[in-house]
Amino acid sequence: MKRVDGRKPTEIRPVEMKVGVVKNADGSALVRFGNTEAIAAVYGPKELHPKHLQDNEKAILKCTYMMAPFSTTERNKPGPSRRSIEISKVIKEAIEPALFLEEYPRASIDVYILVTQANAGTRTAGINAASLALADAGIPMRDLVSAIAAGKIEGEYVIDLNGDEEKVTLADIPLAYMPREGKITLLQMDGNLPKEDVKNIIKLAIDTCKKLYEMQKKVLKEKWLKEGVE
Amino acid sequence: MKRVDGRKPTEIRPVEMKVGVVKNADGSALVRFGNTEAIAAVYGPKELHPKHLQDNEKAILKCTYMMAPFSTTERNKPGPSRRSIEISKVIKEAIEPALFLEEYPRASIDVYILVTQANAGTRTAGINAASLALADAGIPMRDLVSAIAAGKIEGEYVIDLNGDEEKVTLADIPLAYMPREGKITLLQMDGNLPKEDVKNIIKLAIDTCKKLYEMQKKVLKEKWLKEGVE
Amino acid sequence: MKRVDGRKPTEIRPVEMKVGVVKNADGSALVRFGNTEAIAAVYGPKELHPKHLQDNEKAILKCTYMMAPFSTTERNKPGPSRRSIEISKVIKEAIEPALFLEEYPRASIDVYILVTQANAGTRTAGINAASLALADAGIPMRDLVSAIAAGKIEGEYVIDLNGDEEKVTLADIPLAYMPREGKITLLQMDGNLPKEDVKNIIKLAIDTCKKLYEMQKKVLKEKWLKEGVE
Amino acid sequence: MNIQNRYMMDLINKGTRLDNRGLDEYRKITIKSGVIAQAEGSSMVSIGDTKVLVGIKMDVGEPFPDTPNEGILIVNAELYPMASSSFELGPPDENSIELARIVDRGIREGKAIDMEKLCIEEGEKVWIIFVDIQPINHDGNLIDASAMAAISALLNTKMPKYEDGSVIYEEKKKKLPVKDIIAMTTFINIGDKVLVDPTIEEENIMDSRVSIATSQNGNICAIQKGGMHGIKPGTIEKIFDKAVERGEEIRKIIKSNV
Amino acid sequence: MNIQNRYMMDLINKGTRLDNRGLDEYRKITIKSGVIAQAEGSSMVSIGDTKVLVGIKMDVGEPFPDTPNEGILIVNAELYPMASSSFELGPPDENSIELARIVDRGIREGKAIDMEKLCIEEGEKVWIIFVDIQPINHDGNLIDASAMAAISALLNTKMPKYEDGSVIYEEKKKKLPVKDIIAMTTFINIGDKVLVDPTIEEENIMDSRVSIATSQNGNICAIQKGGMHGIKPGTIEKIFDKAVERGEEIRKIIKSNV
Amino acid sequence: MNIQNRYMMDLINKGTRLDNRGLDEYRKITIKSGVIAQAEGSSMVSIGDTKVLVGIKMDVGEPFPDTPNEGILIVNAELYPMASSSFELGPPDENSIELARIVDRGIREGKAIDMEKLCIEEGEKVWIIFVDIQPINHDGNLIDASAMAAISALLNTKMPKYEDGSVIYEEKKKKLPVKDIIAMTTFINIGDKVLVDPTIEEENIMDSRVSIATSQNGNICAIQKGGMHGIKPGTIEKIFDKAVERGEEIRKIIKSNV
Repeated sequence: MKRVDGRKPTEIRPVEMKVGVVKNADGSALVRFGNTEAIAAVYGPKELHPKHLQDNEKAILKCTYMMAPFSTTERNKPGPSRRSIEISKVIKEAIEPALFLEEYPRASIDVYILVTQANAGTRTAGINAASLALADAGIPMRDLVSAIAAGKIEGEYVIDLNGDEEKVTLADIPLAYMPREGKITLLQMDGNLPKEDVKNIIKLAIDTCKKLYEMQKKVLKEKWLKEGVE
Repeated sequence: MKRVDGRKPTEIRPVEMKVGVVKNADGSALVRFGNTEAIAAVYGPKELHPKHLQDNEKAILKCTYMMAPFSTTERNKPGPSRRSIEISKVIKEAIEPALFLEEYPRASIDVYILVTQANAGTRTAGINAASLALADAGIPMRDLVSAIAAGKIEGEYVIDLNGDEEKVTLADIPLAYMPREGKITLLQMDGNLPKEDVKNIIKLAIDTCKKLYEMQKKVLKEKWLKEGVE
Repeated sequence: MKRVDGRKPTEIRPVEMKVGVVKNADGSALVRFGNTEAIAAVYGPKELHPKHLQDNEKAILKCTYMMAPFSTTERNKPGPSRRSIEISKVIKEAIEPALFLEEYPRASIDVYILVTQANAGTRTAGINAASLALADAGIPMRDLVSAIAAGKIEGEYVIDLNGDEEKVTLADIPLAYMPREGKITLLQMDGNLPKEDVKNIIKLAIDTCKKLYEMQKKVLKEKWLKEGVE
Repeated sequence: MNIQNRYMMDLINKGTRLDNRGLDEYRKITIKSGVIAQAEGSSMVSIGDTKVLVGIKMDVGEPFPDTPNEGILIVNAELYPMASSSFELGPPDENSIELARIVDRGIREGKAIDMEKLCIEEGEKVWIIFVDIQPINHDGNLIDASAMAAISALLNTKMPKYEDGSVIYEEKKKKLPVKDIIAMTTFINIGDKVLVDPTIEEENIMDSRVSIATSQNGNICAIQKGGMHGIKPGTIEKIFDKAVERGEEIRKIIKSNV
Repeated sequence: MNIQNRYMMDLINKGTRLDNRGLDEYRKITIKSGVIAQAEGSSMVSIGDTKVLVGIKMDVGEPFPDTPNEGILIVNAELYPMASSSFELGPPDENSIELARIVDRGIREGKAIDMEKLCIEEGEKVWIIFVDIQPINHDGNLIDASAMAAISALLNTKMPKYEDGSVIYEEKKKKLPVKDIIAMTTFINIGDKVLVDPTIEEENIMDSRVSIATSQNGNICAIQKGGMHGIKPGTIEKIFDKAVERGEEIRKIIKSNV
Repeated sequence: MNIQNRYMMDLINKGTRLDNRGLDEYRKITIKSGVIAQAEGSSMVSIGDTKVLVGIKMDVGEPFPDTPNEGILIVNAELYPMASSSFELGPPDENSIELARIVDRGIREGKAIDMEKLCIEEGEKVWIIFVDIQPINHDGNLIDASAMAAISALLNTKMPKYEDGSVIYEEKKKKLPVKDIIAMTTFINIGDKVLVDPTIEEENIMDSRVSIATSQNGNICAIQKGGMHGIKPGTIEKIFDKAVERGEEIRKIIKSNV
C-alpha cells in the first residue's frame, strides 16, 4: 500500500524539532510534521495572581491551544472555538501526568500552543512541542510526553495521518504516551472499528511515540550540550 | 364562555407540585401548570465568595431564570436573553419580600429556575417553584409567594392563560402575592384596558393565588410528615 | 476657495462650549463644532476599587469614547467597536500629559466622552470637552489640551473638516496640543501627502488650537466668576 | 438608616419632601425636541436634574414572520457611566434592559405608532424604528423621563425617503405615523406613603415602585412593579387612579412641546 | 486525603464501594421518554441520583457545503448550576463542551442517525437536529447518562411536517430515522482498579476516566480519555472488552424503554 | 526609576544604547517569506529578538456598498501570550486593535494594493484579503516588524482561483496586485533624544512614540503618535525627515527579500 504522499504505512512525515524558539518564554519549542507545525511556549512556574485563585497544594497548569487564522485552508476565525476549548482541555490532561505540580504550591505554569500550520495532527504536534518546551524551561518532569495519531486505511494500519488521509481513515486515534512510565495520557477516537483493530492501532501509535521520544531527547541533549559549551 | 382547552374562566390548568426534585440542592421544587413546567433549586444560605461582594448587613439573593432550549416550539437559543434577564430581575423582586435576608449577613442565597416546558405563565410557575424550594431548603420565610397570570378574553376575566390564549387576551397580567402578608410582590401588564378591568383582573389573580397557596402548603406538609416518619 | 459650507479654509465651524452639563459628575463639559457634538464627564480622583488594580505611584486615568447610536446617519450599533477602542486609547494619551497623576496614588480618574452628534472631528471635540471637564472638576493641570483636525482640499490647507470634506481631503490629521507647554499630545494621519504638506497642516492645526485654547479659558473663567458671585 | 434618610422619611410622613415638593408633585419638566441633526427624531427631556436624550433612527429590513405587514420597533437604553456613578461600562445590565423594555411595552401596547403604515412590501420590507435612550444625568425617575423623551422624539420624527432599495437619509418629509401619546407615570411607596417623580435619594429608600403607562383614552397599557418590598392591593388601586390623572397632565406637557 | 476518601479507597481495593455496589455494577437506571410537550423528542434518564433531561428540537436550514445531501446534528450541553454547585453560570466551559462533543461523536461516528434521509433538497434544505443536554442533578457519570438520554430521546423523536417553506411543529408523524443504538460506557481507574458508573465522590478521587461508545455490531466508534493521570495500555485493553459487554446491556435497557 | 533604567538613560544621553546600537540604528532584520503552506502569502520577520509572523488568507464576499468595485482589506493582530508575558488571553484589547489599525492604515492609505483589480463582479463579489499579524516573540517595535511582515507577505501572495462560485485554494497562480511598498518606521523619544527601533526595555521608559508610514514616492501616508507624554512640533518635524530616509532603507530590505 502506497500512501497519498508516498509514505509507508508506519512512516511518519518529515519531522522538525527545535527548542528555544520564543526568547521571552521560560521554555519553548517548535515541532513540525510535514505541513503541520506547532509552537509551544511555557511561562512559569511563577506566583499565581490574583491570590484567591492559588492552590495551596499544587501549581495550577493552564494550557491553551490556538490556531493561527492563516494555518488552515479556509481562514480560521480568531478566538476560541468549541473545538479549541476541548483540545486545550485534553492537552492539559495529556501533559499534567508528566509534571510534579505538588512541588510548586501557589504557582502557575502556563503553556501556550500556537498552531501555525494545520494539516492534521495538530493536537499531537502541540503535545510534543509542549513537552519539549517544559523540559526546555527546566521544569522537573516524570517523563517526556510523545504523541502521534494513527488510523486504518484500505485495510492497513497507518501512522501520522495527514489532512487528506484524515478524511478517508476508518478511525482517527490521537494518542500521547509517556514511554518511561509506560502510560497513555491522551487517547481519543473518531471512527468505527472492531476493538481488535483499535488495540492494534494503539500499539502502532505507542511504538511510534517511542521513536519520537528518542528524537525529543536528542534535541534536548543538543541544546544542553550547546549551553554547556557557551 | 368555553376556553380553548375546555376550562372555565376561573379554572387553572392541571397543577403538579413536587419538592425535593434536585438532590444536590438545599431545597428544590417542580411546578407544572398544564404544559408549562418549571424546576427551581436553592443553594444557600452560604458564605459569599469572593468576599468583596459580600454585604455586611444582609444576604445577597441571586435569581436566575433560564429556559431549556427544548422548552419552546421553536428552539430557544441557549444563554441569557434580554427577556430572561428582565424576568430574572422581577422574579428576584417577587421573592425577596418573603425572606429575612438581614438574618444572613455576608451570605448568598442562589435561586436557579429552569423552565422545562413553556406554554405561557413560565415566570409565575417559576415563582411558585422558587417559593416552594426556599421553604424546602428550610430558609425562614415571612410568607410563601404564590403567583398566576390573568387576563380578559371575549368579555370575560380568565385565569392562568395558556399559550394560545396569551395571543388573544386583551391584557396579560402576571401577579405574585404573599397571602398572609396581603402584599403583591410581582405585577406586570401588557395590554390595553380601562383601569376598572385591570383592578378586577388583579382581584381574580389574588383569589387564585390564595388557592395555590393552600396547594403549596399541602405539598410542604406532606414532605415534612414524610420526613418525620423516616 | 469656498468650502462646501461656505467657510474660509482656516475658519472653524460655529463652536459652542459649556461646562457643568452633567450634575452628577465632578466636572463636565459640552463642546460642539457645527453638527459635531461631544459631552465629557469626569468622575474622580477617587479611590480605585478593587484594590489590586491600584497603582501605588500614580492615579490611573481611564478614558472611554462612545458614540450615541443616533449620532450618525446610519445608526451606530451600541457597544465598543475596534474604532472606538482605538480612539479611547489615543484620547487617553492626549489628555494624560496634562495631568499630575503622580499626585493621586491609588486613585482613579474616569473620563467618559459621549458623542451625541457626529459630523467629523468627534475625537478632537471629545478631547476639547474632556480637557474642559477636567478643569471643571478642579483637577490641577499642567495645561489645557486643545484639539482640531486639518487637511488639504483642492490645493489648500483647511481646518476643522466636516463630514463631506473628510471624504475628499488628501489627508485627515487630527491633532491635540498643550499651548503653554508647546507640546503635541495627539497626532494621527490618514492620507497621502509629501512631508512638507504634513508639516504645514500641523502648523495650521497648532495655530487653531491656540484660538480654541482662548475659548476654553474664557468658558472656564465665566464659570469661576459666576461661582464666585453665587 | 443614616441621618439624611431618616430626615427624608420624617418629611415624607408629614407629606412633604427634601426639595419642598408635595408627594404628588413633579419636578420641573422641560422638553427640547429636534436637537440631533443626524437623527430622524430626537428629544431631550429634563425632570429636575434628571436629563434623558432620546434619538430615533430608522432603517429598512425584513418584517418578523408573524407580523409580515408591520414595521419593527426596537427600544434600547444605554446606561453610560457618564450619567451616574451607579452605572457601569459593559453590555446592557438588568436595569438598562428593564428600562428599555418598560418604555417599549408602553409604546407597543399603547399602539402609539401605526405599525401597519410602516410596511413597504408585505413580508419583505418594512421600516425599523430604533428608539435609543441615552440618560445624560440620572437624578431619579429615569423611567418617566425616558418614556417622555421617547414619545416626544417619535412625535418629532420625519421619515427618510426609501427609493430603489436604499434609504435616503438626506431627504426627510413624511412624519412618523404616531397614533397615540402614551404617558408613563412612576410611583414609589415608602411605608404607607405614595410619591410621584422620585429623586435618586428617594429611590434609594423606597419600598417598591410602580410604573404605569396610559393611553389617550385613559386605558392602562403597561404596568411594571419593581423594588424589594411587596405592595398592598389597595395602594395599587389608588396608584391606578392617580396614574390616569397624572397621565393627562403629562400628555398636555408633551403636546405643548410638539 | 481526607477520611472519607481514604475509606472509599479501602473499599475499592477490597472490590466494593460506598454504596455497596461491585466495581462492575451500575446504579439503578430509569428512562422516561416523551416528557416534554414542546420537544420533537425527549427523555429523562436517571442513573442513581444523576438525572439528565435531553430534548430534541428540529428545524430546517442549509446543509454544510461538504455534505450537501445530509442533515445536520448539533449537540449542546448546558451545565446550569441548578444541577450542581460545581457548575457555573456563563457561556459553555470546557466541561460542558467536552460532554457535548463526546455525545456528539458517539452519535455521529456510530452513524446512529441516517443523515441522508434528512435531506429535503440537496445543497439547499436539510433537517437540523438539535440535541440539548440538560443535567437536572449531577451525582457522577454525566457522560453515560447524557448519551443514554440523547439516544432515547432520538428514538422518541417524531419529525414535524415541512410544507411550503415552513416547519409545522403542530403536525408530527414520521419517526426520526435512527439506524443504530449507540451505548456509551465510562470507566474510571483508581490505582489499579477499574470502576464503572462512578459517583461524584468517586470521580473526585479518580486517576483517569475513559469513555467508550460502541455500536450494535460491537464496534468501537468513539473514545475519550480524561483525568489528570496516565493509564496503562493493558488497562485500556481490558476496558475495551468491558465496554463492549456493558454496551450490550445498556442497549437492552434503552430498547426496553422505547 | 530603577538602576537599569537609569543606566539606559545615561547611555541614551551619550548617544548609545544597552545593545551598543546608535540611536538611529536598527537591530538586525531578517525576512523569510512563504513559510506557511496553507496561507496564500506569508512572511516571518525578525528585528533583533522581535519576531512576527504574518499570513495572508483570501476569500470572496460582497463589497462594501460605498466601494462596490473594490476588494476588502481586513487586518487583524493577535497578541497571544505565547509571545510575551505582557499579553493576555481574551478578545483583542486596545493594543492589539491599535497595532492592526496602524498597519491597516499604512497599507490602505499608501494604496499598497490595487483594490479595483480585486473586484470580481461589481457590487456582488470581490476578493477579501485577510492580513493576520501573529507576534511570535515581542522584544519591542512590534509596529515596524508587523508592517514589514505584512508587506512582505502581501508581496509573497498568490491568489487562489475563483470558479463557479467557489474559491479553489489548491490552484494559486496570479500574484496579488501590490502597487506600492509601504515602509513603517517607529521612533520613540526619551527626554530630548529620538531613537529608532526601540527594544521592550526602551519602550518601557519612553516619553512618546511616533509611527510613520511612507510610500515609495516619499509621501507620508499614515501617522500615529502614542505614549503618555507630549512631543514638541520641532521634534516631530525631525522625525518626519528621518522617517522618509529610513523608509527608503526598509523598502530596500523588503525588496531584496522578495
